[in-house]
Amino acid sequence: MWQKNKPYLLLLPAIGTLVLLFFGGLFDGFLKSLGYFPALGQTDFIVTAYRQLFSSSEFWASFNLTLRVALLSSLFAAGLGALLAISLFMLKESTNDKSSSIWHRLFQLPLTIPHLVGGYIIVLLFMQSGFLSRIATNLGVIDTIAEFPVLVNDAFGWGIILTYAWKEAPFISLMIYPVLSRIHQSWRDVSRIFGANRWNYIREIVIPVMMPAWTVATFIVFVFTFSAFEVPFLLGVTYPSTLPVYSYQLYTSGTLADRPEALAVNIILASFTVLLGVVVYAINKRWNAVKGWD
Amino acid sequence: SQNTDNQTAEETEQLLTSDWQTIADSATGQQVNMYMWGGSDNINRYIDEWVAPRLNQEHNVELNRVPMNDSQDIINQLVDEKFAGKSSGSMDIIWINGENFKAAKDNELLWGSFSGQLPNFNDFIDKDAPEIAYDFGEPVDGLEAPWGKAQFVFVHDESKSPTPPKSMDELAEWVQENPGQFTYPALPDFTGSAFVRHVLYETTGGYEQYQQPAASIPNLETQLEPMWDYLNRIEPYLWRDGETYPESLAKQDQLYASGEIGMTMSYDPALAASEVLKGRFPESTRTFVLDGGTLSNTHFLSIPFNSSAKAGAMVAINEMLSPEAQTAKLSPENWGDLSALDLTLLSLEQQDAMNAVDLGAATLSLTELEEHRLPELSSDYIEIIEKGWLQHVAKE
Amino acid sequence: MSDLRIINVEKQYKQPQQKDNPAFSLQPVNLTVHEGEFFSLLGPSGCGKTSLLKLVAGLLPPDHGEIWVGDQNLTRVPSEARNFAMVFQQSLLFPHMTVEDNVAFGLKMQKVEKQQRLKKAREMLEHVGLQGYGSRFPGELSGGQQQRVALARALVANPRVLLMDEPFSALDPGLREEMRDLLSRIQLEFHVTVLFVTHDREEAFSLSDRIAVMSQGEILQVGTAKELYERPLTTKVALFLGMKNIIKGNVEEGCFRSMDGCFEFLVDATTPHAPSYVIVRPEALQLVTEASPIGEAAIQLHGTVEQMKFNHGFYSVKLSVGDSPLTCSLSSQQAEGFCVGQTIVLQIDKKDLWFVNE
Amino acid sequence: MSDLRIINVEKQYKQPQQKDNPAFSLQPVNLTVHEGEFFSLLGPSGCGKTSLLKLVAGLLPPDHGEIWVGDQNLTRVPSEARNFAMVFQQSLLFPHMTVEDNVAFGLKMQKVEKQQRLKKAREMLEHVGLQGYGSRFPGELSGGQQQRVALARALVANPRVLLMDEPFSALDPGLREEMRDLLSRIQLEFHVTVLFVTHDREEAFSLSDRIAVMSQGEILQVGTAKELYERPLTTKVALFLGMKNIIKGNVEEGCFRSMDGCFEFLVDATTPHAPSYVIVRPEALQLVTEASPIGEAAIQLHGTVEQMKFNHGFYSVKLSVGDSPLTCSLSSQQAEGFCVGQTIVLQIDKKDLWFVNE
Amino acid sequence: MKNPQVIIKIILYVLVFFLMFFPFIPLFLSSLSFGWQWPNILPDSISFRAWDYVLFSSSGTWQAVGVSLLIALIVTVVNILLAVPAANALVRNSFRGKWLMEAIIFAPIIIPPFVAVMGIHLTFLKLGLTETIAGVVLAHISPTLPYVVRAIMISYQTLSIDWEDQARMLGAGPIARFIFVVMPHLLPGIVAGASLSILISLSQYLITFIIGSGQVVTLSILLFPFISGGDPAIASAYSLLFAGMAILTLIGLDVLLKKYYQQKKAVTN
Ligand SMILES: Nc1ncnc2c1ncn2[C@@H]1O[C@H](COP(=O)(O)OP(=O)(O)OP(=O)(O)O)[C@@H](O)[C@H]1O
Ligand SMILES: Nc1ncnc2c1ncn2[C@@H]1O[C@H](COP(=O)(O)OP(=O)(O)OP(=O)(O)O)[C@@H](O)[C@H]1O
Ligand SMILES: [Mg+2]
Ligand SMILES: [Mg+2]
Repeated sequence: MWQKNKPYLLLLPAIGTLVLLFFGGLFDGFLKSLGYFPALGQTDFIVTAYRQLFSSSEFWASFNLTLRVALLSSLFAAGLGALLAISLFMLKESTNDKSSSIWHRLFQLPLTIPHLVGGYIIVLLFMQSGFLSRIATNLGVIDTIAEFPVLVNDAFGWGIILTYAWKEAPFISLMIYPVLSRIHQSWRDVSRIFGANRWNYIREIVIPVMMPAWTVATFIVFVFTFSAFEVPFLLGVTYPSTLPVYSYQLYTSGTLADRPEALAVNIILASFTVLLGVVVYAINKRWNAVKGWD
Repeated sequence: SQNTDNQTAEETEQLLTSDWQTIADSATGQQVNMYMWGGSDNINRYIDEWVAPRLNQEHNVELNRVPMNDSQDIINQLVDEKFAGKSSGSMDIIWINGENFKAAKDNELLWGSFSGQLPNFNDFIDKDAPEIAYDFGEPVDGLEAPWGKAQFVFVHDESKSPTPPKSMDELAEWVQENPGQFTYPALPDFTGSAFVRHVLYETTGGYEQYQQPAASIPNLETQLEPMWDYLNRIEPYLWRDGETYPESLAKQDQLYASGEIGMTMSYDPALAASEVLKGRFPESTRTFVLDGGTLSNTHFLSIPFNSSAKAGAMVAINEMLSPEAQTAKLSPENWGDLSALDLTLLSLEQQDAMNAVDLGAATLSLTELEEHRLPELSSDYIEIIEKGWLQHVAKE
Repeated sequence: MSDLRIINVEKQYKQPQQKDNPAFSLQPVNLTVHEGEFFSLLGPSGCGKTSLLKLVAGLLPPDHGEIWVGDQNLTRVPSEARNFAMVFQQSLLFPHMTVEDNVAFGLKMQKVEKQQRLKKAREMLEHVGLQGYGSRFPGELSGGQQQRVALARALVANPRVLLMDEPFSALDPGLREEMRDLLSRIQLEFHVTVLFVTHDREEAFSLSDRIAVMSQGEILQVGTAKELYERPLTTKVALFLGMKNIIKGNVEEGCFRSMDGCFEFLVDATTPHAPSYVIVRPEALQLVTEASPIGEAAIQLHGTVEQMKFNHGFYSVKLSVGDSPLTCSLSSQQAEGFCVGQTIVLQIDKKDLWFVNE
Repeated sequence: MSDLRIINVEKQYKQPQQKDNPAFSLQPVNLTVHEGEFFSLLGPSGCGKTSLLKLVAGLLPPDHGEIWVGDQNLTRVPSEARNFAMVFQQSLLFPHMTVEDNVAFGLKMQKVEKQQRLKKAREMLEHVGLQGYGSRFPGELSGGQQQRVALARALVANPRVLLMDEPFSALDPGLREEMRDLLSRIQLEFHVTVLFVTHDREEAFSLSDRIAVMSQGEILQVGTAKELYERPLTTKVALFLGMKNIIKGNVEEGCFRSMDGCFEFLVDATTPHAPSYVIVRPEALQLVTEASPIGEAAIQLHGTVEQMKFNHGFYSVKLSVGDSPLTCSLSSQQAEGFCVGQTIVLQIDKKDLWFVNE
Repeated sequence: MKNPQVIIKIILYVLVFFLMFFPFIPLFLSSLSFGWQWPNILPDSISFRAWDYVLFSSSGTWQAVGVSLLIALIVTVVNILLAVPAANALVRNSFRGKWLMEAIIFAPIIIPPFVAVMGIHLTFLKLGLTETIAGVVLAHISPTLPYVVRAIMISYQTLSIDWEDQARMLGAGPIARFIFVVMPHLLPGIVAGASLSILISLSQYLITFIIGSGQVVTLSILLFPFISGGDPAIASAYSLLFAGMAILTLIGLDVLLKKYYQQKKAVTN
């Protein structure tokens, strides 16, 4: 009996906590997004909030912005992270000494910087009057502030994208590096024997091998940026704002009347990320199962 | 603390009627949480290092400043607490005005008519003055006590623009001559919204017509057209071609501080001086007002309905209304916020002390400001203007 | 003729981290592997077999010496251009490619057009008995099948030389035998030159045309299995080949005398006077029964049975002859008569004795 | 007497993930291992050896059956209270403890006082030849040394039964032999009951008093090495023991006739009429020369030499007799006269033939 | 052979400079600036006003640091207690509904935690959990727990059941097995998980704010008004302090782990 139920008992504390705190909250939010406020005497389920959202251009503008920002940030971070990881990997392969682990640690520094600070660093760097603009001016690249591109608090979301590209690249490299280090030292030898030069090796072996971990890492970054609040709040513009900021604005508008809409935004956000998660999981599972790599 | 939690509703109601000594007595030993915007070291320091120690020493009331990012968050939190039936909250003093006050009042988030109980309110404040009796057109009804006054001023760099514009039309000319040098914070930013209200006053024929509820103006839509026209007219010449507006006044100030734009604005006439003092704004920064006057308003302190230390809050507010506290607050080194007191009600020494405060070269004189004061309009307009701005200006 | 020639190749590793054990160095090596020959490097772990193989492959740069194939000097040619192939101890298949793609990898690197290389890959898979497995991933194969794929991958590009580094040592014994048979067959079929590394004597013996015995970075002896077994040049080689009865002694005055004095017999006068060893192959020790004829040149030994172990139809019998332990092989039939503690009489033909100096 | 008795022990694994290969099940097993006996389980990979060992150890709960030691039923006793010891394939030393602490761990669990358990640990380390290594960490030892420590750790608590799961298969061949010798010695010294698992016939043959041959969750035969080799009960056992000449045929009318008709000889009348196999041990095939006496009960065979491999003093010769391949062993001397393609005449004594039905 | 290595090193040096070092320059300068007009690269003059305010005034910085660390610590301890058995169950067993359990545990990685927090806020308010450290700790659990479970799962995956079997065979009961075998092996994983948990907990602004309602003042609560448009010098000083705190905590954990292993060696030697 104990043997049979043991895994469930072991999982109970963690699962219980999450079900209560997380899914309870989610469910609570879901009910309220449907306008279910028993304390206010509202016990009917209505989809007004959702209908309003879907017909409001503000919501769609938010959605588009969020999607764009998340997509670009995760792609940039993915590229930069892969570059980092591959460089580190190649370094380790060719030197064999301990210095590569020091490099590795060094690159994890941005990971330890809180997002708030990361966002602020980007502000200071990329403002039109920021550090880079000052350097550019001193180098004679630009003459007036206005010539420096608008990269912070811009409607496109470059500031947010830059922040995440910077902050999450080390995360991506951290996720794929272990996979790379599982690449057998001898595979380089094997590939050479069969006539592959360094570039062939990277293209045929290194990149395909890190692909699954890479997609997962990129997806995590995507989801994270898709649902992050702090950085878009600091580096975004009032209109359109990203979905989490939009939800926050609705949530704190000072009246309970906007709550269902705020919570509806949340639910839409969550459903979207879960949906994506399921897709990526399915793809990746097949990938791994087929290759017997995990 | 225990005893405050057990305060009955009756006991707290008594505070609204009993004499000051009783109130002061029951305040003893209380801890008072003051919720306010926390993004200025000056203001924080003024509370933490000037007000709090004095309160502690003289009244044995402990003042604890709680930093917030936005006053709206305060109201929102109270809404939640009210909804959840939380009867003993931790907010004891909140710093609000305008829209927030109206929202709080509409939702019955404020405790009651307490300001009449405060000796300093009774002694030094002209209760009947419109800017004291009304908060953005909303009757105050003693729910909040005035803490300071603000008046809208424009901030410019004298070395770049020696003769600042004196009206909205001149401003438009200036903007066209100096493309990219002017902007205003995106609405619903408070200051940005105030700027738009100046445009409203000047382009639609004065402020008087807006001292009544918005609903009583039949064709408000068309009446506001000139305002949108004006704003759209200057838009192409604004900072970044008007494609976007600074998120907040603070961001705009950063732009000004770094020289990216040549003009900014403030609802705090002494802010520029204080920024110069900190080295953020250039030394040649000056402020100016329009000939037609600029908006002024009052900001208030209030006590939420579920405060657990109402007596302490009253004592603390009373202390903050004292001539000494107000004089200290006026000094740009501390904050530079205009006094809420009526100068004429003060003793001569107190008046001298207040006049002796050096407001800095960037600040206009108190009389200059006094002569160019316009009243705010009621907050239902503000909502209309903010929504309209998004539609007519930002999105286009 | 395109023999593989290893000329004076030498390699000294840099000082390793630990101070106490000195860096490994490979002494100058000279070897010629004939075209189509199956040549094995046999030696204990750490003797430098892999290092030598990598030097040949070009994966390690030699300090000195040259590698030639036929009349082409390959010393400066990078590995990827040598057109060698290699099979490693672990199959080292790329897990993200199908079996087919793995096999076709070398052809892909040679820019062979896709259709053709897949065709070739399939053909080669058939040769190693894996038709139909082409679209699987390596993770879905057993160890032996993986190693077959590795072999197919190595052979498909028609390499000049096939290098194999203990390719079967990670496999189960049964599988190992099967793979050896396969390799023998394929080597004959493709007539490919093979340089094979192993530390397993059986493996080397059963596969190779010739064998080089290595120890501590040096080549001790080169020869066929029989030569090595019957005429090892040194005791080291003999020990490594697992020979049991190595008896230390002296040749003095035309007579060999073991250290403990239990053996003594006349030898050819030509044998030089020196401390030396005599090696007695267990199977050369014949049981003396009443019936058995006593050879002319035979030496008789009397011993006591210490231990009898049954092993594949034979008994391996440990004796003590005087103080020296000696091992002989008896058939079960012969052994049936004996038990531990009994005395046994053996004889050995003088020509089955082998003298070694060191 | 405290024999280890395995009574009707049975285990069925749950259905694995992949649908196509069914879940493994261990058929009811009955075995008795005598006190002080060295007993081996021999079988191919995946036949359930480890499973059986774990069942004995109590690491797996059996579906049915009981484990007894002497007169004590241990079936419900948890592993940690059985006072068995176990040595695994990997040494599984705790990396964060010194060698001494590793060895003393079992005693620590038995709450033996610190001074004493360290003393015992050091003594045991001496027995396995590792005096002075006590304060090292496992990472600082070689594979063989680690396995010795594991052995010491298993023995120090004086276990009732020592279970060993392929303890030497991860070691180099040379080291493996050395460890076998050590184990033999220690087992005699401590007189401990050993249940030993291996897939290596040599290992089982050279170490064990008795051997159980397993296949696919079933015990096929139990016996001494010689019994198994000379009288395998089934072809399966014979195949697994590596026997070469297994000839399929029929017994009819007192006469065995092979499938291809090349063999035909009279058998005892008692042999039942049935399809059956005859097993001819290679070493039982004698070369017929002019000089050699022809046994009465001998059967003569004529074959052609197909392949000759030199292997440790013998030649393993593959012949074809009619259509059947047959292997025999010849000494180098005998083999010298032959080469591939030649005809060879062999004889075999009838009593060396072994009939098997399946 | 030499060349590619040099190129890689150069790439890495450049990356390190631009990713790790360069971004902190303006932050550092800004925290010390007194008047810093565009386009000057360096401030006109130096002032310690911001640092003075952050470090020495009654701004409550140190208290906030204390509260932040306390919360992070409690969250982490709770997480470890929850995660070790969960990781064990997920790695060691296959059972019905395992995928669901995994989905539940890892969902907060995908679904932003503020979604749940906004939902549960009013309930917390009614339960009196808002404005308390306990409430904030509870709110921080869902965004951090999945990472801790993951880290410990990775450790568990490399701990073959054989080790525990070996300990059993040597007579170790469940508790002894956990203490002597499992725990030492999991430690690096636990430390990795704890680092993540601390880092994530420290960085939370929104959910700390919603649940703490201003009464639980962590460093991010103090910092936020400054960053979102307050005094830049102070924002910069706070940012540096914040980053420093996070990095120091992680380095501290790392050092502790190393010390632990060294001590183990030293004691036994
Ligand atoms: N890159 C290297 N740097 C320094 N020493 C090395 C290096 N590679 C191997 N060695 C050392 O060289 C010696 C020979 O190694 P090699 O791998 O050639 O042995 P091997 O004969 O293949 O052994 P095995 O049978 O175990 O594979 C060993 O002592 C090894 O420690
Ligand atoms: N926990 C398990 N659940 C399901 N099947 C298992 C489990 N453990 C082992 N098996 C299966 O049981 C069979 C026997 O496994 P076992 O480990 O006993 O074999 P073995 O004889 O020890 O093999 P080897 O020599 O490779 O160690 C195998 O087919 C294996 O896949
Ligand atoms: Mg090797
Ligand atoms: Mg096993």
